Amino acid sequence: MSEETPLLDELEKGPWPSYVKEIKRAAKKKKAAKDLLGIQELSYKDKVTHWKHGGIVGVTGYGSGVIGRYCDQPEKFPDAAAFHTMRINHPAGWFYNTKSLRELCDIWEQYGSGMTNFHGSTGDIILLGTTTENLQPCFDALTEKGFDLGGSGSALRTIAGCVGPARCEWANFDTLNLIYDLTLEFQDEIHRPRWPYKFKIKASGCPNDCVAAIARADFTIIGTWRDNLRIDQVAVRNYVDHGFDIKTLVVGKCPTEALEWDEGSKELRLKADDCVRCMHCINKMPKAIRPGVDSGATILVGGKAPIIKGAYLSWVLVPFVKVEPPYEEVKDLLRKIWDWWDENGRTRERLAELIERIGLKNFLKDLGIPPVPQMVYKPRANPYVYF
Amino acid sequence: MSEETPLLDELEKGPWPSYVKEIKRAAKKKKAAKDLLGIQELSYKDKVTHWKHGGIVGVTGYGSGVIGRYCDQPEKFPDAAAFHTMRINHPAGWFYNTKSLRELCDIWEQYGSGMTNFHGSTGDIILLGTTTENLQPCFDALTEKGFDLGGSGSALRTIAGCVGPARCEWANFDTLNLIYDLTLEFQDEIHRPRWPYKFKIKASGCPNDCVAAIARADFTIIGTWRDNLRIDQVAVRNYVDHGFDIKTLVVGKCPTEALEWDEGSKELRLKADDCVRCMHCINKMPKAIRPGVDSGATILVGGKAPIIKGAYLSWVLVPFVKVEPPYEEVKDLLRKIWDWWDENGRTRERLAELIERIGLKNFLKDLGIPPVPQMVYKPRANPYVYF
Amino acid sequence: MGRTDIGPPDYREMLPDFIKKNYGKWRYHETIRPGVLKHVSETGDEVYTVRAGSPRLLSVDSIRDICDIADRYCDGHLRFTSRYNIEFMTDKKANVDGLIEDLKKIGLPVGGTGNSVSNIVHTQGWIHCHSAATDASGIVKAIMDEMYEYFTSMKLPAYVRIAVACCINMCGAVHCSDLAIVGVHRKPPKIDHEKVLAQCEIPTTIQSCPTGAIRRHPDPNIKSVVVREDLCMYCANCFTVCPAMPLADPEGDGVAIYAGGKVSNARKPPMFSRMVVPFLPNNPPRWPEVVDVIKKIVDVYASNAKRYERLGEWIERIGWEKFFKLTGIPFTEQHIDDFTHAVETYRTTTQFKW
Amino acid sequence: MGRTDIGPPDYREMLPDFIKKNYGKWRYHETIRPGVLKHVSETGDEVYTVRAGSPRLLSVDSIRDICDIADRYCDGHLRFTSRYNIEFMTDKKANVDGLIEDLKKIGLPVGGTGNSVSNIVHTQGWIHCHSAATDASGIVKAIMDEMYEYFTSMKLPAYVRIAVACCINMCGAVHCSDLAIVGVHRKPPKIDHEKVLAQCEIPTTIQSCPTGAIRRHPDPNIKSVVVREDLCMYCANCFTVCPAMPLADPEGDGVAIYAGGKVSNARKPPMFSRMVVPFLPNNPPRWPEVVDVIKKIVDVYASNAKRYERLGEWIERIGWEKFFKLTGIPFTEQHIDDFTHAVETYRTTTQFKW
Ligand code: SRM
Ligand code: SRM
Ligand code: SRM
Ligand code: SRM
Ligand code: SF4
Ligand code: SF4
Ligand code: SF4
Ligand code: SF4
Ligand code: SF4
Ligand code: SF4
Ligand code: SF4
Ligand code: SF4
Repeated sequence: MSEETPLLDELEKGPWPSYVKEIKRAAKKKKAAKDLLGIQELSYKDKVTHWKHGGIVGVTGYGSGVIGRYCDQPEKFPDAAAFHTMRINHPAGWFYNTKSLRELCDIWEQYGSGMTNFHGSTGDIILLGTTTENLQPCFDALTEKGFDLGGSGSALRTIAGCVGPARCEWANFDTLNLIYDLTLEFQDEIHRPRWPYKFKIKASGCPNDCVAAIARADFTIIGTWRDNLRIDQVAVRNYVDHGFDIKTLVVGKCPTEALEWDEGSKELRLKADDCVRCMHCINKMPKAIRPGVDSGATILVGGKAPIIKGAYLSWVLVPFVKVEPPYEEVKDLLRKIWDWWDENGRTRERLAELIERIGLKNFLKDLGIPPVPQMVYKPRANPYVYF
Repeated sequence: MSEETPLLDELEKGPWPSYVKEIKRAAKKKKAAKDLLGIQELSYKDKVTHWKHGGIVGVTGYGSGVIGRYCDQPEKFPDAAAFHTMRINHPAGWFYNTKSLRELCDIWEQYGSGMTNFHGSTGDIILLGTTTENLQPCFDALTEKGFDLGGSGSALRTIAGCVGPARCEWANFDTLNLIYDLTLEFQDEIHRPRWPYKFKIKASGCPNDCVAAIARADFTIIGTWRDNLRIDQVAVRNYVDHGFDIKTLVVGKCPTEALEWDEGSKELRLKADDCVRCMHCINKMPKAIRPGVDSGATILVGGKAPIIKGAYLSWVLVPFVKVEPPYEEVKDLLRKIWDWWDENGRTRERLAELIERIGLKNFLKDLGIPPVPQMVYKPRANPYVYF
Repeated sequence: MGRTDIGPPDYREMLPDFIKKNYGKWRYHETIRPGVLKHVSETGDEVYTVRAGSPRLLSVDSIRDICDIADRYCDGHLRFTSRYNIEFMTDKKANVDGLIEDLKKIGLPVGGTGNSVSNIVHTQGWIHCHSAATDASGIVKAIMDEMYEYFTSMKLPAYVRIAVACCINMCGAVHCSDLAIVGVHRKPPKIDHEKVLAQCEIPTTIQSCPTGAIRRHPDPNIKSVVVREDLCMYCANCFTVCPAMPLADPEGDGVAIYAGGKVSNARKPPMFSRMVVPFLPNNPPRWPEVVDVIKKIVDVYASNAKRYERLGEWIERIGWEKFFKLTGIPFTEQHIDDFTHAVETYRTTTQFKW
Repeated sequence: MGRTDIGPPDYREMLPDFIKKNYGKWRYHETIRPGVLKHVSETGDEVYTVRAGSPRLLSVDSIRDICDIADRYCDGHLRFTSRYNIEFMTDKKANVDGLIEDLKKIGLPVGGTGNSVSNIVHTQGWIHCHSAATDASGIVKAIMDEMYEYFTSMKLPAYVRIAVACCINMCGAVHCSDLAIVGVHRKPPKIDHEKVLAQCEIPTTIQSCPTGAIRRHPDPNIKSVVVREDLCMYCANCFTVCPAMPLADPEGDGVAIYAGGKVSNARKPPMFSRMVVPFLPNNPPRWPEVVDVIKKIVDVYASNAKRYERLGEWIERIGWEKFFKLTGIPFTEQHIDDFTHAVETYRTTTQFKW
């Protein structure tokens, strides 16, 4: 391969940290990284990818966690001819101690290209590029240090949640504990693909949805509360006294006109029935307004990317559940959904597409969930009813 | 038949004018009306219709304008055994002089049941119930007095428009003249069905849409203006001085926040670029605010009821056209649309359904209409583009 | 044989002189009392319009009565509105009271202007249509008797426009009405095999079914069709092309109620009406269950909506979950859409009310 | 052989003590400067978080550098955010300046909080994926170099969240981002018939096509498939199940730009991103056309939107026609939806701006 990378070199310039510098840094120690650089330069020249997928590769006993990848120019780039990635299930909340991180680095320096993604967009640690032979020893070394593979293929994918109670005042349930518990409970579902297609679970502690769960998870858990948000009128006045334009920036932006600012008594009033817990007022006045205390979550289903029938956002399935260990209500619901999907779904049919095909009504019936208006923005407009 | 109508008699009670009284009144003179009463009483008892459709009936040279109808109990109700309706094209704006109306009454007393609908929901005068033999003589008598049949079947239907410039200050074009002109121009299309399905045209002089054109016409013409609405500040102040809450009832309800009320200078300001001509401020302050003067219309297509693919509202095809005699632009567009529909449409496929099947993009291309953002609420969200 | 293709009479022959003179010159209007409009022209002329309710189904004798009134007060002219109301116009203010008086005599109520319940756009029903799953005129009469007070006043927050259609063909603007009553079948077509042979084209009949429920009769000796009942959603499209497949049934038929539609572009764009009650039985002559629901909705709306807020705008503001709560109407599986664009109605947010 | 199904490390082992102590007890937070958060607990404790941008593609040596900093200031702990940023937490305010200083030394910018452009959620691109119609990391670098000032400040009206995906599989939340760049193909698959024979199951391949464009090869001797090119919308679903049908092409491939999506439920419900530019060519290494459009949109948004109004909320308020006018981006036939729920996007009102 040529040592020159004139195109990529351009991307070493500019203030944002350069991924090209990262590859070059790894390339100093690892030939695979050097070939990666060459392949990337070639793609920049040719304007096409030089990767192809090949046979199924993996580690003993698992069907997922490894993405097999081969370069289409193995002669030119022998050290990246096979360049599989390993998906490592991250610790809940993406917290690390440096000891663990350094152990990961050492293992990957030994068995892989030395290049990583922190993180993949599902949330895994992506170890980028190794050979087929190295997969098993690398896996063994990883488990030795307490790490395990995440999901891939037609399996449950690595579950992710927001930072939640670890560092956020708005968490309505313990996102970290929930996803850790579900991850342990469903190891088999994560590691051994057997469903019609992939299935994703994500949990956000409040409707701000800091892990984009509603857009990216077939099963979306978003924290909420059943009582009223809490207002500290003294703190409210403090905001106002410091020049905060509460009328324009908060009252005027409440989606349901649930707030009223009484200029006379300097009080912020809540029409509690009208609050849809959008978080806006809380977000903008965190010292004065807080979620309620009867906390739990809304469960929504169906979120996914566009393949094949178009993208979906998750929609409300269960307006409110308490989310407390051992999380049996959530687990039961998951199992029921998987059974139903497994029984009715076609290959490569995500949950949303199946429900759309068979009808939400039938899904609810089969699952024994009663219809409530919270599930829909609005009732049907057409008269085509199967009575 | 039994003379008794205990169920219908209940509907003679109450303050709203009773249709039962009307039938009884006609029944005094016409046996057909008497049988109609009997059939209706029977339906009230049986809770089913007693009408059935039969062969095609009509008048010489026409394929439309008559709805053939037979009673399913001809022995019981011989005088309404055949009970066809004739659809008479109304004069534009539904204006009448009493001379014409009386002539119509005399003809219908002679040839029909003496029962009518003023009007049918497409806009025709509905002459309700006559025999097959009477159709032609009745038609002859009608044309004698200047009346002609309207549309039915897979034809252009009777065109309707709002009262417009005849008695409304907001008409942006002459609805009565336009629909009269189009009706004369397209007599053949109205009277001789030859398309895949029905086609409806309706015209409203402004976005209030007093003939529900957007919901009920394949081709919807709605008046609008290109310049700015006109505000008479003195008249505005007069409203306000009389206690009209302009901020809540007008400014606060403008859908695009295009209005501002300056409490100091007592002026109502328009951000002209932001006005979407919804009519609300004009509607509520007719003495102070008026449409602009560069008048014309928006043309929308596709409105229809639910059969077969669901109901559609018309959507914007041409944001602005001048609507002035001889209306060539409108007529050309209609002809182009009919040709395209005729060529591509399946039986019983309305324009909207065809466009949905083939794609709006292709429709525009075939018609040579350039795409503009006004045609859509929002661009596509999916990535499935036929480049 | 008469002349053909002459078209309707020229509207100009139908206009009274004071309209002709001020045609296109109107400057503004006022509603001087419920049912009475005053339009003022740039010429300074004024025209008064008295709007009267009509049952739409009119005998020729009643039309003659109406003509008498128009002759008396309106220079022999009148018009009908797009909602079947009758408008008597005069350029003499003094005529108004007499007009109203005489209308009362022949039983026609004055009203339907502004923030009222205007006349109900409706269809044929058992009076004339073979498709009807319910009657139209009877339901209209029963509802308008109850809405009378709202017709003759203007005390509602905004326009309330009601429509009735006797089947889902929805002749009218039922699909975009504040309140809509629509006749529905709930049983699949009953096939009369002999009549199919005589009256229907089998391929057309099979094709007509949007859900593919119709197939050739399995017995090749029977030239007819069969229906897979689990696929039928009772649309009656087959019946329209093949009269040997009626769906009408005393138990199966009834009405559904839809709400929240509108047509005008004022404030919010036009909206479809949406299901509020999936089914109520046909209970002639007065359909009390139907009338009750309509009354209930109008009352709850009247006491909760803001001024100038149409029913659909109000519901959109408060949310459908709140609408069902306030009206006490039960939410059922039928309310959940499962037709083509169903997913667009699913609530893809955590924003909702308890 | 190693243990299996042990799952990830227990998160509790990964938390610093000051987080463990205040777990679930947080009371409020402040953003004391761009990139620096202060969370205050009910216990009275405070924790400071310094957020640093990351290229996501990290060499192990760089991770070790990061660990060094965490050891120095953060009791040997750190976390990553859902947008790949690195968060250094400390309970000592005094550590903040040193942290920022040391991050600067290793080239990591501090920012991404509040009303900023945070890091770009992105995907593999030419670095690893066989499906890629464009690169991801390169576009991200090119855009973030230009957005640097918006990353390190909080002067935008609201959050601007950008995502890049290298093909329409949209790994990430591209479909709901304020700004989204997505790789697209514009040429149908090129079929390698020999490879089809070897690697693909023909019925599965045929079934995989959502538009039914794939058929058996007409020549029965060739065990392969053909594509009806007029039906192909380049979704690559066939390629996923049959690697012998690549779509990648230097001329055909490029990127589309979508805008106005959001995920949070704050104020407006989540929204999909919508097409603003149907196609721009791949122009590595810096995709200048793409960067220009992104800059343009962010600038127009920044100077027009109201405070706390996300891009999509702003566009919804002003209307898409105004968006195209203000940005000068041409509106084309590709912008008009023609997929399954297309009609729901058609403008069924006369309300629009000129
Ligand atoms: C006579 C008629 C036109 C015709 O050619 O026959 C008519 C006449 C007027 N309409 Fe209308 N509208 C007429 C049917 C309609 C319809 C169609 C319908 O009802 O099926 C609509 C659309 C209704 C809908 O959205 O569902 C309609 C929506 C309006 C509006 C917008 C109302 C709104 O806020 O949504 C106005 C403006 C207003 O009144 O504020 C309006 C205003 C007017 C004005 C004030 C126009 C004017 O300046 O003269 C007229 C008197 C209104 C009144 O009744 O108080 N007219 N108007 C129709 C009377 C029907 C009836 O007998 O009740
Ligand atoms: C008479 C009238 C109802 C009335 O009482 O006023 C009527 C009556 C019938 N309509 Fe209608 N339609 C009438 C206005 C409408 C309207 C309203 C309009 O035109 O503004 C609509 C909704 C708008 C539209 O066209 O979509 C309408 C949508 C239908 C449909 C559904 C069409 C669709 O595409 O969804 C059918 C079904 C069909 O065509 O097979 C239909 C079919 C019928 C048939 C012919 C029944 C049939 O299956 O063949 C009815 C004959 C009834 C009879 O026995 O007299 N009628 N029909 C209206 C015509 C009177 C007139 O000429 O003035
Ligand atoms: C650290 C992180 C969670 C995590 O587990 O990693 C996080 C943390 C916080 N988010 Fe978030 N959000 C994080 C991703 C998100 C995402 C997901 C995404 O960006 O892909 C969203 C949804 C974005 C969207 O709608 O497209 C998100 C929507 C919000 C919102 C709602 C913003 C809005 O008005 O739409 C808030 C409230 C606010 O800031 O006003 C919020 C508020 C917060 C607060 C203030 C919560 C708190 O009290 O601690 C945290 C600091 C915010 C800040 O950056 O100024 N967070 N937040 C994520 C940081 C990502 C990053 O590095 O940039
Ligand atoms: C590595 C990763 C992108 C990244 O750079 O971060 C990724 C990479 C691939 N994704 Fe993905 N997806 C990744 C997160 C996602 C996400 C985001 C998420 O999970 O939150 C989505 C959108 C959410 C969803 O699932 O709908 C996503 C939606 C897809 C799809 C479309 C699925 C759909 O139903 O629309 C495909 C296509 C498929 O499954 O055939 C896909 C397929 C793929 C494949 C396996 C390509 C293929 O055709 O087989 C990619 C392998 C790339 C490679 O060479 O390594 N990937 N993919 C992400 C996983 C990392 C991790 O485990 O942390
Ligand atoms: S989703 Fe809510 S609870 Fe979770 S980190 Fe974001 S703001 Fe906090
Ligand atoms: S949380 Fe949202 S809906 Fe509730 S009061 Fe605050 S701004 Fe309004
Ligand atoms: S549509 Fe407009 S112009 Fe026509 S009558 Fe109604 S308000 Fe007047
Ligand atoms: S016509 Fe409608 S959009 Fe225009 S200023 Fe008046 S209220 Fe606003
Ligand atoms: S709505 Fe149905 S039943 Fe009523 S007139 Fe129209 S076609 Fe006939
Ligand atoms: S009623 Fe409709 S769904 Fe049922 S068989 Fe007939 S056409 Fe098919
Ligand atoms: S978006 Fe497409 S090309 Fe990029 S990683 Fe995902 S599957 Fe591969
Ligand atoms: S790219 Fe998509 S549309 Fe084209 S042939 Fe393949 S599967 Fe079909």
